[in-house]
Amino acid sequence: MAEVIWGLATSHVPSIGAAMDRGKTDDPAWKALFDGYAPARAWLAEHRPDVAVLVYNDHANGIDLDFVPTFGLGTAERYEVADEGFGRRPVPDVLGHPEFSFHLVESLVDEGFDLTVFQELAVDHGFTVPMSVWTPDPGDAWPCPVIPLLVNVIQYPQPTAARCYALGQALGRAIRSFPGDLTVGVLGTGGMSHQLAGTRAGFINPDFDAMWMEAVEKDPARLAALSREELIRQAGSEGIELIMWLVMRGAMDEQVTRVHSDYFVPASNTAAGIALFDNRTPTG
Amino acid sequence: MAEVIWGLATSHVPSIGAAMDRGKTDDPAWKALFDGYAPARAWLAEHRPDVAVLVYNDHANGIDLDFVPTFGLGTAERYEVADEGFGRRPVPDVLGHPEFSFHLVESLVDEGFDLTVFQELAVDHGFTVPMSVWTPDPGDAWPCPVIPLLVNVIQYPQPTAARCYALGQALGRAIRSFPGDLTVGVLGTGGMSHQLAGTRAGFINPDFDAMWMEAVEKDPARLAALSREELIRQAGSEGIELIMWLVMRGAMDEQVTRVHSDYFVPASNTAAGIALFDNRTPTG
Amino acid sequence: MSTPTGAGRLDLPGTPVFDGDTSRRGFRMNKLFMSLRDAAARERFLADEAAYCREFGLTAEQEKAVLARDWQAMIDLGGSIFYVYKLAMMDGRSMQYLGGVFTGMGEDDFLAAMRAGGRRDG
Amino acid sequence: MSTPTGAGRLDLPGTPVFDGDTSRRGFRMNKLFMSLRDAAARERFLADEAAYCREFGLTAEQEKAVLARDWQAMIDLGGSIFYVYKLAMMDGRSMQYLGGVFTGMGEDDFLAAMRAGGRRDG
Ligand SMILES: [Fe+3]
Ligand SMILES: [Fe+3]
Repeated sequence: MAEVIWGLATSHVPSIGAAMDRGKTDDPAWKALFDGYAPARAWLAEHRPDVAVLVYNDHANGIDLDFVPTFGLGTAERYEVADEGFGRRPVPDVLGHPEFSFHLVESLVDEGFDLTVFQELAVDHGFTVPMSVWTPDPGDAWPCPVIPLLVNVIQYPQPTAARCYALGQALGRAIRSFPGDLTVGVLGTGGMSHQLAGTRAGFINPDFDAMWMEAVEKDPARLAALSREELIRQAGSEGIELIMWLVMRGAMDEQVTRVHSDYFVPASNTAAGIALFDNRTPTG
Repeated sequence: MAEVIWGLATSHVPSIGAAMDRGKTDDPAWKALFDGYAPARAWLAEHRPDVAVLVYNDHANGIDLDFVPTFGLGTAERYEVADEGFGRRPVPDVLGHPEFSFHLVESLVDEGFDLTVFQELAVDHGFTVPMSVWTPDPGDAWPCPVIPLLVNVIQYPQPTAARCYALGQALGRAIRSFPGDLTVGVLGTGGMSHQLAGTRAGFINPDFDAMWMEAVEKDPARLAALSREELIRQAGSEGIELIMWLVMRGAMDEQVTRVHSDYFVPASNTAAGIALFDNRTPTG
Repeated sequence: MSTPTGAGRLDLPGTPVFDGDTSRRGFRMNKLFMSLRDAAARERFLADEAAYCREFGLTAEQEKAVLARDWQAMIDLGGSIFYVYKLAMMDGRSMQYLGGVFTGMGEDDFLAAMRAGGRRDG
Repeated sequence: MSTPTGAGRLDLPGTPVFDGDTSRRGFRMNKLFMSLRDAAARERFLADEAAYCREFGLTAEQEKAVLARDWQAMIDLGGSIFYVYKLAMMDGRSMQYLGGVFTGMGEDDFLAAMRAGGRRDG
């Protein structure tokens, strides 16, 4: 069986990737954010999984509004890095793991999750920025194959927080039932509080973010009970992305060990958060 | 509230549409099939709904294998009839009902059905043949707006029969919760037993089809319990399409009144079936 | 529409919600914005913006908003911020610039507010 | 693959199951078949079938199967019957013709069997 060894929650703000690509990580506007990543990156470098699942949303780069899947899962051998308009990020393409993908698809569809299966998909900053948060200097290749799990957070109605948490729990069961010994990392991306348009643009809610950061570790069911409207009210219209953290959290055990977390405002117009959880049974 | 007034199950074999488009419905090979449609068509002509939902699958015309949605729902104002290679069928485009679609999407996503929402979709014979079975001479327009509900039946793993039946039940609740007085027809399409490829090509299972025809009226839960493997074994690799009848059936009341049904072999390589159910409470 | 659907039922002041109906209204305009990821498309757009808008089937109001860079109107007419932003990027505008427009604060004050920890409700 | 996935776990003799792995193997070939819905594409295909196959990135085996109209091989190499059928239609072949090929019965006997109520197992 395969085993989830860690879960990483992180914002996926494009400017975080841009700051790295342009060598600005030591600039005053950015240094504190990247310093806050360092302990997580160090731990992750010591705990490389065999495969990862990355939960994210696309931002009008890999897919369009012709069709909006609530949940999508990739089964490709390779995912190209999208050109979002001004050249692709200087990072490697993503290698997939079709066999593992097919297993996940079958398990999840059997459990009544109505996935859209992608055989071809270009991944945008929603995917590559978390990869860079995890692995700042990938060289020619990312540390392991990674499977994209797309969530619709752009077009209302998004899946409910409860549905995302349930998907995560089913994902955990699917991973554990894989007939092969693999270690697995799971990334949940997006958030934290932010709103890009409307007179409330620039809205940040540090109290809500602090509550979320605490509860995602200890009481995710509480977060899963939040309605769409409540999430948009409390976290901003784009802060609803936080539902993707619940997919990651659902795939982990009830008890997890927090390795590191940090919070930073602003990354572009967003409150950026990182939280890394160890899912291995503590040996005492 | 809106109300499901009838449910129609019918095969969607392309040659049925071709026989109509070419005026061959009186040919010896076809006459019995079309005679079998007559009572259903006469009843349907007397019971025109305000809107219909048509459950079908695409056959490499409206969508490709780049992405395969388990369930898709259209929200467009108009659905073009696809050109499947040799000119589009001489039938009208389909008008949609966006407001009703948005209501269905929101209700179904709230209930945990992970729809893919289509704003643009060309509909193929899987859709237009059932429209022609219902309405042989539409003139310039079909009898009412129709909303496409796509089901993946082509690429394994298809949704389970149980999931399709559950979707239908949720669809029924969604329809009934619409804030407006509308009468609704629901069409489930595909089947009956058939297999197109492999040494078992040409396989037809009249015993299974007869069981299905009876149970879809009186004991749909029995059909919902069938596994994918059992469905393919009993109904053939393409006969698994019958799961789409369960979406229609789920949207109706527990007790329905059979108006008419018929069974015919072969339409092309397929056992063709039709079953029409009245969902209005019998007035006694 | 006589019956409230989707986000029409949400009560979220100052917060546009990109729901199905909005997405339908903005569909062609958002397609135009997405096309601007391609350098050749940007050139064609800049050579004759009005013709490019007509090619994509924008409404007159949408065309006017795009030509005037009326960012608020683009949102009101069905633009998704993630799509609208592609036009802004082409113009060399940042998300902070757009925030300055949407809030009426102007870019500098908006940026200062973000650096001070972001804006609060009320 | 060392571990059975998807349809590998199904035991259905004589019944190809178009699962994810099959779909992956046949992806480019199925794309080619889908392209044949367009009259101009059919013309280009017929003018130089091998070149058209290479343009779509078919494997050598797939190209050989397409050129030879080896319908069984197309299915074995990842073709979906709904896609393969688009090539057959272009050639003026019916689903009964294909049934005759897949079963080894030939078209006439296959058609007769269908008219007699279809084939049974075993
Ligand atoms: Fe995002
Ligand atoms: Fe079909």
